[in-house]
Amino acid sequence: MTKPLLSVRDLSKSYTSHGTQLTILKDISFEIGKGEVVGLVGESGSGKTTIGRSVLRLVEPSSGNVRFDGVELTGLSSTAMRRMRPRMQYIFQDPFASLSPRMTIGEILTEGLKIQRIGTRRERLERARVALEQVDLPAEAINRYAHEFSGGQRQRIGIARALTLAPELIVADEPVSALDVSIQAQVINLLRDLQQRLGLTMLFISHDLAVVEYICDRVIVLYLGRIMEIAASSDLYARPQHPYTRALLSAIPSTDVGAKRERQVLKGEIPSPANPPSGCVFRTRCPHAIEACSQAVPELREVAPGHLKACIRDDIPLGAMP
Amino acid sequence: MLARTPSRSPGPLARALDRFLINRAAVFGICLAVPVLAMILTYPLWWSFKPNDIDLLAMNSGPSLKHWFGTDGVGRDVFARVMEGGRISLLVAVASTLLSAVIGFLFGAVSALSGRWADAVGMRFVDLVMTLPPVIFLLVLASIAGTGIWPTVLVISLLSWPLLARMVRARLLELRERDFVVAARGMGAGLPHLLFRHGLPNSIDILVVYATLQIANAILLEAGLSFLGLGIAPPAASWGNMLNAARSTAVLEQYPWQWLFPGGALILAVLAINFIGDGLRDAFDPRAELN
Amino acid sequence: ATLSGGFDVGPGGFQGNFNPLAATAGFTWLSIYFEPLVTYDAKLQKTVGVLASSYDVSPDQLTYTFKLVDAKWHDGKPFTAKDAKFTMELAKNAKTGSVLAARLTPVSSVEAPDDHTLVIKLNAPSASLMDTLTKVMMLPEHALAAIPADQLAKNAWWSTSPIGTGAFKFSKYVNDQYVELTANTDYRGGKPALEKIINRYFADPAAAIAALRAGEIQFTYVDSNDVPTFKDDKSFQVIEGNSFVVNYLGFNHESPIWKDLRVRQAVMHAINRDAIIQSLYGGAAKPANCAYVADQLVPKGIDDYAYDPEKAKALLKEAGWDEINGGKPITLLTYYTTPLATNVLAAVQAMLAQVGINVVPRAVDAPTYNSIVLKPDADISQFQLVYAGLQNGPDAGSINVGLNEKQIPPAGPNVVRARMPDLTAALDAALGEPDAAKRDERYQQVCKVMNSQLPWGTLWVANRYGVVSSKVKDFVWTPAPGGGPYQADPQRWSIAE
Amino acid sequence: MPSAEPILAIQGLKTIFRIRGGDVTAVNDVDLTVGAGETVALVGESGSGKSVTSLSVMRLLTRNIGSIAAGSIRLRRKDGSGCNLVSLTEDEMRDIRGDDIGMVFQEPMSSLNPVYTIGDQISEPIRIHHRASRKAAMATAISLLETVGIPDAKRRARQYPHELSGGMRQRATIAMALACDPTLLIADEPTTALDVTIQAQILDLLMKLQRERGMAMLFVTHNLGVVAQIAHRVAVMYTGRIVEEGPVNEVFSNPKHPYTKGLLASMPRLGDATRMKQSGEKLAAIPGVVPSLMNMPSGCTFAPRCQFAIEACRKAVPALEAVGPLHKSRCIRWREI
Amino acid sequence: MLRYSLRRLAIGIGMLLALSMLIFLLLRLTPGDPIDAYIDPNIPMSPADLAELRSSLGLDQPLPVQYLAWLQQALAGNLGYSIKRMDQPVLGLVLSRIGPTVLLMGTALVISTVVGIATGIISAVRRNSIADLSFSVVALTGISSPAFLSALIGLYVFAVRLKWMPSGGMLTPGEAFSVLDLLHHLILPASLLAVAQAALIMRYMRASLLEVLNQDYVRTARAKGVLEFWVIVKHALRNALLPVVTLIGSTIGLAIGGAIFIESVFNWPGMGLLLVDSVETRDYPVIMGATLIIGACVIVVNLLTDVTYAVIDPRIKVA
Ligand SMILES: Nc1ncnc2c1ncn2[C@@H]1O[C@H](COP(=O)(O)OP(=O)(O)OP(=O)(O)O)[C@@H](O)[C@H]1O
Ligand SMILES: Nc1ncnc2c1ncn2[C@@H]1O[C@H](COP(=O)(O)OP(=O)(O)OP(=O)(O)O)[C@@H](O)[C@H]1O
Ligand SMILES: [Mg+2]
Ligand SMILES: [Mg+2]
Repeated sequence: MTKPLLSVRDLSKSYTSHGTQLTILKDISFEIGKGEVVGLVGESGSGKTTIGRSVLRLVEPSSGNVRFDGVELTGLSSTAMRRMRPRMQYIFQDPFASLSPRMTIGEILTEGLKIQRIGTRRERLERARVALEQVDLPAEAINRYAHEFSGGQRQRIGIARALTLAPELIVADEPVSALDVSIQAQVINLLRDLQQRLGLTMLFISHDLAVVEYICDRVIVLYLGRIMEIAASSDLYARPQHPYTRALLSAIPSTDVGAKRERQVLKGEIPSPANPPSGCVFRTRCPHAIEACSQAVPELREVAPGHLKACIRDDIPLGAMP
Repeated sequence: MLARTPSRSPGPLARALDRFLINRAAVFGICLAVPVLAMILTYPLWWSFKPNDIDLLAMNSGPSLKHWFGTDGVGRDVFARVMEGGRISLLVAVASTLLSAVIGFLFGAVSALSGRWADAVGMRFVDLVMTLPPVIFLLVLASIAGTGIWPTVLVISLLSWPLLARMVRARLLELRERDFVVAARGMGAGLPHLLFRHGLPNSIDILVVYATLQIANAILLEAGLSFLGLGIAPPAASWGNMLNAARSTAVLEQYPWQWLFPGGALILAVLAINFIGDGLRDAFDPRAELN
Repeated sequence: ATLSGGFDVGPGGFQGNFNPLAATAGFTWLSIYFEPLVTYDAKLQKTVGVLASSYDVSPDQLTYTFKLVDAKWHDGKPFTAKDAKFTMELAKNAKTGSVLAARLTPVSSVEAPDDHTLVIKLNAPSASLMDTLTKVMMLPEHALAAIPADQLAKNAWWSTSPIGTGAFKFSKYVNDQYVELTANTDYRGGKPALEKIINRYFADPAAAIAALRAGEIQFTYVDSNDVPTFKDDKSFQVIEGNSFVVNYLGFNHESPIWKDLRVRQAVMHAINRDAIIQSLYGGAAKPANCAYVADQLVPKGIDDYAYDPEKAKALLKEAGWDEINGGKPITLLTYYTTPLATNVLAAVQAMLAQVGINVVPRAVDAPTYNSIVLKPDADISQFQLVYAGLQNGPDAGSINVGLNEKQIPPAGPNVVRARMPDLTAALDAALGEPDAAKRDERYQQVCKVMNSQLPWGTLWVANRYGVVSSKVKDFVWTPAPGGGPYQADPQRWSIAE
Repeated sequence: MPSAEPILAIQGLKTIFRIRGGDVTAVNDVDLTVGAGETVALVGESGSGKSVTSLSVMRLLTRNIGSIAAGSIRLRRKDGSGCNLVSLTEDEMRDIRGDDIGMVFQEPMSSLNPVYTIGDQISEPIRIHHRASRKAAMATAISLLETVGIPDAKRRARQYPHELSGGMRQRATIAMALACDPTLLIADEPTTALDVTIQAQILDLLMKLQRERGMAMLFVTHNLGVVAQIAHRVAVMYTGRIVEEGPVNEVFSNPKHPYTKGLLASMPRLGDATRMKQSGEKLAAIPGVVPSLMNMPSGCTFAPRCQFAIEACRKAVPALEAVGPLHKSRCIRWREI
Repeated sequence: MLRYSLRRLAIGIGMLLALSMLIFLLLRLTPGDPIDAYIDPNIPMSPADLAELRSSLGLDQPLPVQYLAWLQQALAGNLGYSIKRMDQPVLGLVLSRIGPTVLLMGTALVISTVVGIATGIISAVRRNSIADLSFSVVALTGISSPAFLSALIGLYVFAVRLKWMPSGGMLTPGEAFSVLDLLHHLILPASLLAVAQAALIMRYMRASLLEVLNQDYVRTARAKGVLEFWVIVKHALRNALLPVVTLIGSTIGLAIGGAIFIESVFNWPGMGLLLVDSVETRDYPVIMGATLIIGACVIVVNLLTDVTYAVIDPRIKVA
């Protein structure tokens, strides 16, 4: 890995609601190298979006810091931050909510350039056209409104919007979760294509491990705001170390009707961030939990080169994983 | 789908208009409002009496070919006064609506889009104004401002804006978290951009509906103020102060044309505007977008 | 039987006011259960005794001696000269909230040599003392003596258990709805024919008229434009009377635009008062060419300022009106907000516009009006002209306060700031005239000066109306300013079943 | 396995919506049977008419807007009698809803009434159909909650929907659908809104309940993986028509319609990615978008996206042909696939 | 719950304080003071007497001193005496008006709530039917008519002409109190007042019910075989009631201030008339006291509305 483009250190985030403290993120640290695609997976409510937005300072972290290309983002003044913004962009999950219903596609695509006062009106429109081309949409889309497009097309527009500012880092927050399978594949292909062509660095958020595998070089597994495991994707899918990762993998239903796998169904549900379990937060659902798990928070440690996990047990057999 | 129409396609406003036009009640409202408005605006061109010309010899005469709506207690032509009163009532209504819309929108939008402190202080202030008993507020404001068109406009505006501010704030608080606004923030948008590029277009339905219904409301408020001897002072005509004449039993009973016509005009206008407002509300209903 | 009425509707009324010391109106009602020493007769022409059977005035006009009648308070205690002295002293004391204090300043002492004699001594002769005394309602010393003067006005006695000497006793006040009086069977003037009198409160004169027509009340004041509704109705009787209020256009004499007498004359000539009186007042007003309309006060041969717009225009031209003001709007301030006044001002505005005087009426509520016009350094632009009314009787001297140079604010309510030495001299002479017989002549002089110098553009004295059900007999009502008091003999009122 | 006489037999079902600008046919010529003890999955992309089909069975289409235009829906009731749901009166239909047919909806949050407790809502159908007392119904409701795996059922029954997590709510709606022991359970995307781990739990639960009670189950989903796991037979829908139908393993291992084939190919598969990344291979996406109901292409509606399409495809709507003993496909070129 | 109530209470007190300051300021900005209202030019008072009167009312003090003096008294529970009716303490005066106001407004509100909700339900369920259409037209006409005009016409028709109802007031003067008499006086103004309110409630009810009828849980209820009547009454209505409760809550809040037009036309001794009267006479203590008391009522009503919310909708926690 070269010098990291993004490095996140001890990021924590908590909210107070109705007088109770909700710890959404706790001591999150990771790095993303230039040109690297890192996946972030976890169940709903595990804090994926919060990480993604904290990285771009769309949410103010409670503590910890985020460095982008050597610049400390946390604590940057709002004007300085505004200057940094074009270099990092966000792609949203919901293709319906992420495009203003009251703007034409042209206006949506040139909005960022306008905010940043880049180019003349003409030049901005030209860049919008280029962006549309990049996502395989016809140029005449520029005068239409978002509601005239299907979900997949809208998601492409969202991607094009992120591209107009020529960012170095893209945070893609579940960009394909809302799409139908047939469309999902189109968008995954497009994203991978663009990433390779433009050399983008990307934080790719998803709850679907199968999708993440297609795009990412490395994967971070999140549970209740804590990192459970980080590994290169080839490594992770072949040799998942953390019981949670294994459970996630085994829960994905497969279309291979014949090869019925032995599944390991997790019991219970993700606990509330208002009162997380002591020690390892996963222990309440972990089939391998032992007494010691409730004692101390397991630290994230390297178990193989580039493979980190937060589990005190190393003795769990790989078992029936695929 | 994309090949359907090469030209610029209808925007959200155009689609709202489409939906508006198939609403029969709303179109009926328009059909009611447009001729009335045209008459009110053009009456000096084709009506020979002036609203303030008195004729003590022809006072309290009933409707006739000469005076369509009869004459009032000093022999002024009621038709001319209804028209002139319409001008003033509508002017007051439109101006106060605009003023309160501007105040309400800016207050609500800035509250929602700037920091938590500004929001808290702003909303407490709105609460305060809304806790103030409206009767007192109205009376006191009116005695401070005095009578006449602009004081009345001011009084009505000051009374009406907090409601809009709340609605706009609620809408924008929700909007603030919407992805496309987060996207704009992510591209470095500041308050003015959010306010006018996102806040305004996305409150347009609230504003339009508020505006129409508020115009109706303001006409009624003006009438009420004039009834209390505030508002538009005679001899200037307004629907409200013309109706004030109905207080006198003699007028109520013996010269009904002196209040029936302004009353009818007022109810008709408010009704038409309410119909239109309703139509607009339906037309802008976000759920309608789904179909 | 019970008589219900809107006794406090209209200009003479003052709802919820039970304290005669602080009352500026409402005497129609108060004098049904309180009584003064003297009062006006029902025509408001002379004073007659009520609790005083007779009175003497010393030749130097400085000592008034009243003989008091045998009367009893409603609680059975006798009314004595001590009570009268007590009352006079309360009325003289501004701390009690008495509005009469200023008018009683000439009184130097009040004595009660015996139970039936009251002696009032003055510093200087006062022509208006008797008028003032009609408003001093006698109060029982035994009920009020214990209350400190400055607490008196706030005491609940007035609205819960007041006692007077009148034909009816206060029995009940239902907050803001009505007051009920019951017959005082021991009344010295005889047992009242009615059992009860109820005064209902109406916020809006129209509501009173509705109640009257619905048969719920038998009497109320009505505006003159409501009179036609009742004129031909057999079941009602319309009572007509002089309002004793002269309506005028008051020129603000501090404003340069009225400096020239010709301009003021032009205003008079421009207004067709007869037409307004005929059409708007239905004939129920007398044009006034000075403050007075009573025959004995108006001298022969004064200018009647006939309606003559051409003359008005000519006068304006002579005066150079175009230079003085021209078509610039002139604020015409008024506190009259009745529909009738609104119409009158519309007519006045239209008539003045015809000769080139552009007035813009502005009606405000009374406190606003007062705060504008009574301010010592008033802003001229806010009231170059006022439309107002001032009492011109029954005491002809009432008019003094509005015209005498000594009454210019803050000293008094000479709101037009008339600084006319002739007028002031005439007024002072009239007020200081000890001889009642010569007084009329003096007031004729006042009238003459007013007529020629036009401190005001006097308009008219309107009539006022009450409507009473035809079933009511022997009912006396006089539209006196402030509601009286006057001799009404409520003990004689009756209702035919 | 499936018994001879089906519980549900839909024939030639056509459902239309009257919207501004004319009628649209949301479900067209659908034939479907579900036998006792059988799970049939209805799959298809969003808007393909899956929900409309299940709502047509329940006769719960939005009044004045949606209506069944043709076809019959035969149901074998608990007492063994049969009836055609299409011709029943509203009153008769109400007897069947919640009693003979239970239904689970997609959104566990919005399909529970926020102002009543879970227990109240589950006991409601029992009180309606079994005329049970409030107390008895509540006791049944609590035991149902236990059946669907909610611990501490007594307490949970007194809670409101918002106090429960998504998975728990979905269990509650399942309990509600099962309250009167229906012969047919219709589950409309019951797991789509849930996390994979919770989805796995719910699927296990449904399979277990279905086995225990011998119900027929119509399972609507768009997730092919879920189909593979839960269903015996599968029907694939596209633009309101069933385009392929057959036993799950046969359809998945040997799809006879280009759409089914495309769907299967575009699913990301665990473990494939690393290989594909290395070889630079892409996911096999189906090009284009699903046409809107308002302007449907003539002929086979999949033709514009189909790599096998020929002229004939655009002429007429292909018939649902038998391509195997139990396997049908609506493609004229199924032999070449 | 307790902490919540205490917090609301604290906010409420702060609000009242700010309210009194605001109204105090506004009053000083109005032209004319109580003395100006008191003066009768026909009965001139000497400048000395006027000054005496002014100082006895404390009007000669600097503004902050006046306000603090008022506040100090108010905190001790003494709202002073009316200036116009000197013998009446403000508290008693205002409280004596609240009864009639609540009676009138409460009756109107009950009528309008019942009528509004009922017609709203019918309109929503039978959407676009003749009934819906006619309710809507009637409602809109009700909303579009100025209150004083309908009051005048109502008074004229029912009291003056038909003589069915008394022309005004709250009780027949001079007669012993009877509930029947009260109702007789009450029914006409209350009904007239209810028309516009009912119209508004009906429209809110209709819109809100239409929205709720589209919700998934209504479909769920139908899928359970619930009778259509109960689907609407049990499942839809309670959810649809929330916006209506807000509306009713704000109506109650406004209602305490009285209805000037109806009160003045029907001569109802309510708060509205008192306020008009006190503003006209610049009766500062009454205006201040009334504002304070009405404000407190509004704050309490708002709190109650929130509590009602929580009762209707368990998702809303009052904590
Ligand atoms: N503004 C907020 N106030 C309080 N809690 C919040 C706020 N925003 C997010 N949360 C909570 O933070 C937690 C994590 O939210 P986040 O959106 O980051 O999760 P996620 O992993 O993206 O989930 P999903 O897959 O559902 O998108 C959730 O429990 C959520 O309820
Ligand atoms: N109430 C309605 N009014 C008009 N059209 C409707 C209505 N309900 C459904 N439709 C139309 O019917 C078609 C089929 O919808 P349906 O809900 O059955 O799709 P689905 O397959 O269940 O999709 P999803 O996976 O999104 O639930 C859609 O095109 C939809 O627009
Ligand atoms: Mg998320
Ligand atoms: Mg569906």
